[in-house]
Amino acid sequence: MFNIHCPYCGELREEEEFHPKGQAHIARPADPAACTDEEWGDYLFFRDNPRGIHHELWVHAVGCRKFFNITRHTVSYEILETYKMGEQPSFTAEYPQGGSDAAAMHPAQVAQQAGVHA
Amino acid sequence: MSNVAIFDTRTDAKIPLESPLAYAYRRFGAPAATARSRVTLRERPFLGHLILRGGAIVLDEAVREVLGISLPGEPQGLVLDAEGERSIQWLSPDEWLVIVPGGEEFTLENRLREALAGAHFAISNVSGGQTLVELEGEAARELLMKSVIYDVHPSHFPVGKGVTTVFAKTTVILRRPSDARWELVVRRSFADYTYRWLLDAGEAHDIGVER
Amino acid sequence: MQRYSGFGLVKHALSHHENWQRQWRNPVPKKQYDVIIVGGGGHGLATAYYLAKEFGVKNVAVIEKGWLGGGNTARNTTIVRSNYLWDEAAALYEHSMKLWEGLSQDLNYNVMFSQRGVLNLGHTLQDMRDIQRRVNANRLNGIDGEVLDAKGVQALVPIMDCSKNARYPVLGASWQPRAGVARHDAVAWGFARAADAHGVDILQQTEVTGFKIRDGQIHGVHTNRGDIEAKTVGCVTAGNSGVLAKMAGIKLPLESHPLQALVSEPIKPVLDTVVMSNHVHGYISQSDKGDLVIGAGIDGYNGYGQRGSYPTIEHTLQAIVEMFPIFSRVRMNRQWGGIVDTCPDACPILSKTRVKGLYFNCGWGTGGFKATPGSGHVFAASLAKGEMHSIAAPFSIDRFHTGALVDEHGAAGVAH
Amino acid sequence: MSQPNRLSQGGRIDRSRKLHFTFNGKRYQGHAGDTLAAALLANGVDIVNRSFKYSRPRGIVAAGAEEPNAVVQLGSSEAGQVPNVRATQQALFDGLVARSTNGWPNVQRDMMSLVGKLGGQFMPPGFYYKTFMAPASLWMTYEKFIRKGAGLGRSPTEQDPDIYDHLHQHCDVLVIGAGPAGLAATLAAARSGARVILCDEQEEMGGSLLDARERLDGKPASQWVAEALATLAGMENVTLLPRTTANGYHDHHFVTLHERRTEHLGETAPLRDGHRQVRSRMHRVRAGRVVLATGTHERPLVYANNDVPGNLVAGAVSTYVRRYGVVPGQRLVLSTSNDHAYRAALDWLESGREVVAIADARANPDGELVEQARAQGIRIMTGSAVVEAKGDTRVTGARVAKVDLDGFRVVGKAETLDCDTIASSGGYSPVIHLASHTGGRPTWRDDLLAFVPTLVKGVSAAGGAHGIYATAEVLADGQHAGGQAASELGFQAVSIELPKVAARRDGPACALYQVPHEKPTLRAPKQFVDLQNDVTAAGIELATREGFESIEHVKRYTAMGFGTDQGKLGNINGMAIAARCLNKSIPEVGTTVFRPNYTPVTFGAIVGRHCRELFDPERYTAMHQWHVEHGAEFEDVGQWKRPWYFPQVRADAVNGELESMAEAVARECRAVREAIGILDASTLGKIDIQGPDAREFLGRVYTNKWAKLAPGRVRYGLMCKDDGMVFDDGTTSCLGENHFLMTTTTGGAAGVLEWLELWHQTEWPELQVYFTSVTDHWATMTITGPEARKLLAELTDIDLDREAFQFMDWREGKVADVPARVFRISFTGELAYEINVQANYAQHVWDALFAHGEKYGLTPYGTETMHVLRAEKGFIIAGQETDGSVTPEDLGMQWCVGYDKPFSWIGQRALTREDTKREGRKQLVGLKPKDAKVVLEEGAQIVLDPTHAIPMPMVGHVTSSYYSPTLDSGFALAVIKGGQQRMGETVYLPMADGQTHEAEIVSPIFVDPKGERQNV
Repeated sequence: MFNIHCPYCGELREEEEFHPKGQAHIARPADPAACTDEEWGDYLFFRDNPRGIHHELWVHAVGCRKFFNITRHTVSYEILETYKMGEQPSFTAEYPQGGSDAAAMHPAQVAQQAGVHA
Repeated sequence: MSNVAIFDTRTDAKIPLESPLAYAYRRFGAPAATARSRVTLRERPFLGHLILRGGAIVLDEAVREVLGISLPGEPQGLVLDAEGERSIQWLSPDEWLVIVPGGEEFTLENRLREALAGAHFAISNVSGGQTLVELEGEAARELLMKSVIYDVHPSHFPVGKGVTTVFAKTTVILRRPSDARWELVVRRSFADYTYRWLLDAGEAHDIGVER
Repeated sequence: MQRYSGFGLVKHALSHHENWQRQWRNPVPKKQYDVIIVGGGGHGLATAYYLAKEFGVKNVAVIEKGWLGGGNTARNTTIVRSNYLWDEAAALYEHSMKLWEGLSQDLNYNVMFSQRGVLNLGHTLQDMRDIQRRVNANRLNGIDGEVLDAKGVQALVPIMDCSKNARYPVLGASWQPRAGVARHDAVAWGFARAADAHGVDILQQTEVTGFKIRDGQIHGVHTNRGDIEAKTVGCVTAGNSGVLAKMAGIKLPLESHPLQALVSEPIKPVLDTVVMSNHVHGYISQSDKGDLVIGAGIDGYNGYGQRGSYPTIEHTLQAIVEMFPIFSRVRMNRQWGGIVDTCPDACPILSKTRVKGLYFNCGWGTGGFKATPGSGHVFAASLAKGEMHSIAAPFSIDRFHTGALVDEHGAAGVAH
Repeated sequence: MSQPNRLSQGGRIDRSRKLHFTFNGKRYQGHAGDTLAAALLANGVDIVNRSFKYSRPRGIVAAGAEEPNAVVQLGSSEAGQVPNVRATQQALFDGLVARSTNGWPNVQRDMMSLVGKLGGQFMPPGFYYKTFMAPASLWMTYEKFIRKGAGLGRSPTEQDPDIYDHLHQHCDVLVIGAGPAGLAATLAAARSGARVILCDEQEEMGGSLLDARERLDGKPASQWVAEALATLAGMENVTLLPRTTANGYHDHHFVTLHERRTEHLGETAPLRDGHRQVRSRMHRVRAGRVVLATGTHERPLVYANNDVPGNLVAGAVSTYVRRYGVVPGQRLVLSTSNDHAYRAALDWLESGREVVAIADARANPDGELVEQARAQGIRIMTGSAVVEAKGDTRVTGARVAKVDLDGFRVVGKAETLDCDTIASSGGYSPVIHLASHTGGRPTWRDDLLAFVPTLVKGVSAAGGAHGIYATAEVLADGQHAGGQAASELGFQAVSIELPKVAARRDGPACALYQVPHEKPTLRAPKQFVDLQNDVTAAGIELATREGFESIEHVKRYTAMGFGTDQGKLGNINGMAIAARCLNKSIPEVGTTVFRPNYTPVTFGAIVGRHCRELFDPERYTAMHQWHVEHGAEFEDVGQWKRPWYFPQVRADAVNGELESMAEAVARECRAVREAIGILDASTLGKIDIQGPDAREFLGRVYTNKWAKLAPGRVRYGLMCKDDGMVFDDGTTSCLGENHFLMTTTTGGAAGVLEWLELWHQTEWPELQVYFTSVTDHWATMTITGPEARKLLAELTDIDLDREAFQFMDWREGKVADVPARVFRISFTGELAYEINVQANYAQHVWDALFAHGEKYGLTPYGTETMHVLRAEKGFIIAGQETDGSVTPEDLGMQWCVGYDKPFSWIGQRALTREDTKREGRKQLVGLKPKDAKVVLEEGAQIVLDPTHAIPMPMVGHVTSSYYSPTLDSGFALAVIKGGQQRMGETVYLPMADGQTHEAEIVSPIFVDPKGERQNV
């Protein structure tokens, strides 16, 4: 059972307070009418399903009710970081040790989650 | 009508009120506290409960001006006024719970709205939808450990903290206004379940109910 | 193939069991096959078996990165039923059910398919409406089943709490007498042995590392034991389909989630039917060894760790004890997790892909085990003919673009 | 009552407290401090059970969690029955009653053993896969007989009288195991100030120190244990949990600890100070760091007939002698591959019994313990092992022979030694179960001849758990692990003083698992690997011959390790045998993976208090008590209890007979259509929406338009997901230009709120709007029917004039002196007012309505009547008419779809997909049964040609169906392919009872199609 650092509450909380909501960073097409059926189907149903680093959307349902993102390894279940909506991950498939270009925006969250590992 | 409909749902008319625990008291009773009781439960019904939404920067000044206490600066913060009668608690980065003596909430809402005029914020009166339950006694912490998943050790849950967390199969807002006292803010429709759970789990501690 | 029988067993006992043959060979990979099946679980082995036996395609390899039957085939709760709501799903699972009914004899391997019946309980009025809808549809689709009231349920399962005092009283159930359980490992072994006997090469400890694709046509696979050629490749790798699809540059509408299960210590038989409750969420049967075999829910996050979160186990056992208060003092022996590939509509994908000759059979969610022979059969037919079998056709990947879903969880409210 | 094997002194038992117990109907005596196993051995009970498959007599072989045989049924009362109790872990209590789980008519003389003896050879592993296939029709009969042999103990048939609970624990350092490593780790971590939990599965803490021969600081080891425990008990930051098994290690250092609080006191929990005690408690621990100080399990050797009672693992012999003052026999032969096991012989000898010989498989053993044994004059047969035990119901001798380990063969002639006990040791396996629960695959170490755990970050092993065995080293290792764990969390490491222990020189062990026999394995007498599942070395060999080459296959084919002991004794031996057969190394055949639980855990403990009345919350409205008092039957809607209908005493009742549901509902329906009814509608979700962009937001999440809804007005809305399928509906009222009150379905309330937040937080954070649930704040009572205005007028100051307060208006004022918002909306089609007051006043207002309403015939009605009335009007219920595959257009609700809204609202795009715009989709229609008396079955399937053969093409199904008292007829709503184009056509509904109903497709609006009644 995960121990998740809520970036809004600023502390580690039990998984039971959270709900997973699928892959993170899925943006609704800006002009749905311009989408083909295929594009719309992709947006609705097709998700990354990596064996490894994955970016997920979670909500602190029993807590602050905020949605936020988690970078998690889908085999070890290690949580590498949590970050707020609108922020970008620093751990990615390309940068498994952290430090992606968009990084360093939230070093605090990375540090807080560190030590909570599989 | 203004942009937002403000409505005082309370009346001064002499009308019998029923707290969310009224049915539970009648159905399951309220074991009196005895000398052996290591935990006591006390409901403080009919208080004024307001949910305040808005950015901290927007709200802080108005809250200080109107309530005389400042917005908790940190997540999980709980601030009480000098008498301990009025409190404001952080619920999320843009959500606060204000609890005041019953009857003050409508005036408070009006004054806050006045002070906040022009800002983007929201105030919702939820006084009928929740009640406050206090736990006190040497076994209060153990009773909470049986009930909530959150760490209630004093080193982790000092006075002045409050969280929303899982309580058995429901949720509560759990607060620690003073060294000896814990407060549970309970939703009305779950009050019966919460009460039964506390009586059941508290039986080993000779839980007493003060009414 | 050495034929199995009671008589044979006696004969072997007299020679101290020294003369049993291998159940399947451990062949060296050939350079080229007519068909490659990637994934040596129940579905993959069944596909190979039916290809060889029914469709005359005998030059077949099954490529398995670990040990055959070591994935979800070994990790499920062994329930077999066919009472699905939608015509398309019902046809697929009922096709499978009919194959189950002769499978032990067909394979000459006792898969211990035990038609002890499955109850799907209803606890709310909407549950009962859904049950009636499903059972009525099943009946008109030629699938056995009836709607029971609480009394009828109690008569079948005397130890269940069917009283009105329950938090969510049992209002009734759907009852499929032909449904039941089977010995999961034996299914993989039986198909493997029979496929092997028809000449199929089962290549264990062989991992596909990539696909050979030229001009939109599949030409074979790269493996850790070298390249193997084939113009037809079927991927049947539950729990790994997304990873494999990515190698072929294909995206699938799949998410892989942990699904947990647990068993009690073995106790003397007290439960002869399979009982499933979607509303309080638990399902249970008792194995021939005496274990209570209990299925838990799917965890909401993606996970390949073959484990899930503990509260899921807690909620499941709460449900079980709510239904069967007498089990409170029984003990849980072991829990484990599988990886289920779930589709948005809780139905599988049996489909061609953009790569000619490359097929996928995946996304079975919690329905995989019960579908094993049927899935293998229609997939084999599709691979052999190059056209999807009529039962498989509605389960194309295209449906997620056209919107023609076969929405089993939206409608039936019955999973597993 | 004599205890023939009880020593006159020694052990940690309380000889002053005699305890009586019954085993298999016979009374015995033991002492406080005994386990049931110790007491049975003290009393000379050899056979404790019969084996599962072959019904062979079995005795106690171990002293702890690894025991495979001594699994008994506990309990004197029916409700107090406990199946599958491991006698080695059950503390003796006065009055304990236990039975063997197998054996008929009894465990001494088991008829089934004949089957085992005669038929055993016909039951190799997997035999059932090879037979029982013909004829196919007989399998269920065969299986019936197979099932007769299933199971160990039995479930009680009565409800559990005991209670259980959970404790949510949080600590910095969790130390598992209170042997030398765990105690030292705890002392080190605790001294640094960390919050520490120390748990241990045994009746008392101390682990191996409780039967150690070593002295610590010159004192008996147990004295140091007592001092250490006293120190820890005095520290506020330390929680000591004896009798507590860490049974599962989950992600991120979440560990479940199962504390057996009363199982040592009785079969059911006794009262304490007049209070019920929990029988066991699950500690749900979230730890910062975890130290695994779980020690080792000794491996027995695999030799012929090694299952005859009197065969024990060597360490267990020491434990029984030193902890319990019990010597389980007279004459001992020890067979070992290592020095440590020599303790058993020395302890045996010191208790005054005879050690016949030690068979040591090594050529030149020379460690310190070996020398001690030699000095005591014990015969040591080097290069030898016990190859076969003699005896049937008890060991009568041991055949010892020289063995060639590399050649796996017996060398020369065996010597038969007269003995009644054989102790064996093949070395030690670190207890790595917990480490492997989180997915860490253990690694084999040739120097240790054992798997050691692979550890994830934040967990460490100490002592035997990772192959450190010498007491002094174990203590130091524990201290290091505890200190390290605390310092990683930022606590200042503080050094602690460790006791001095004399170092002991041990010689190297040799690798020995299965002992060779003169005959090949397939022909030798049975050599058991997994005693509980009757898995033999021959079985494993056979499996490998048949192509089962990975250890996972071998385990599954033979059932090795699937018992309640999870193969703690046998798994490594089994792997070694498979490796031998396949000519591979142990790590090449695989690794050993353990899953929770370490030892089995009572369902009740996992369930905790979440059972019976507390299984799931029941949510009540403010008027719930009134409903109960007025005889309501309730319907479960989500967690809510909603009144379903209010049966009354029948007019013609003699003995207070109540109306049937149909009668009550008909009466309630008539009341609404003809006079007035009242519904408690408090459970509907209510969301307070404020902000300048509230209106824009509504326009995006609802299918219809919200731009022009004026304050004081109410509108119905549908919500879709982006796939275009309806998922919720409700009314939303404009309270102010920037202020709306949304209602949702009862079951959908939480989901809709989260849905709104999802879109706001992730997609449209720029919109200025806030959502707050006010569901519980308001109580809602709907009065509806022709008399509604008259009744409300008596109680309110609101102007109810039909022009001033129109249909789909809302107003505020007072009702029964209570501030109220009143919404003129109708789900029944009648004149209706939905009165909302703060819930604390609800009962007063409800009572006032009845006080004034009686003269109008005010009738409470429940959800069933609500459903009938709304269906007569063709109003849908989301989740009943819809199932996740229905669009607003399918419902014929184009009037509720804003096709030309500027923003592409959620669901809009999907309505033009290939499948959603095709012809022939299922559409909502009404159905009028040709026979008015027929009420169609909900869920009935609809066909066009009822004579068609099975499978019969179905075109739709009945979603709602009722008897309408207003129409005096059955009527239904249904979805039918192309239904909106089929008005007037006849369809058929073939039912299970053979009847086929006929019905006409009609408009779904059956009553007042023009909507005049609600507008009056």
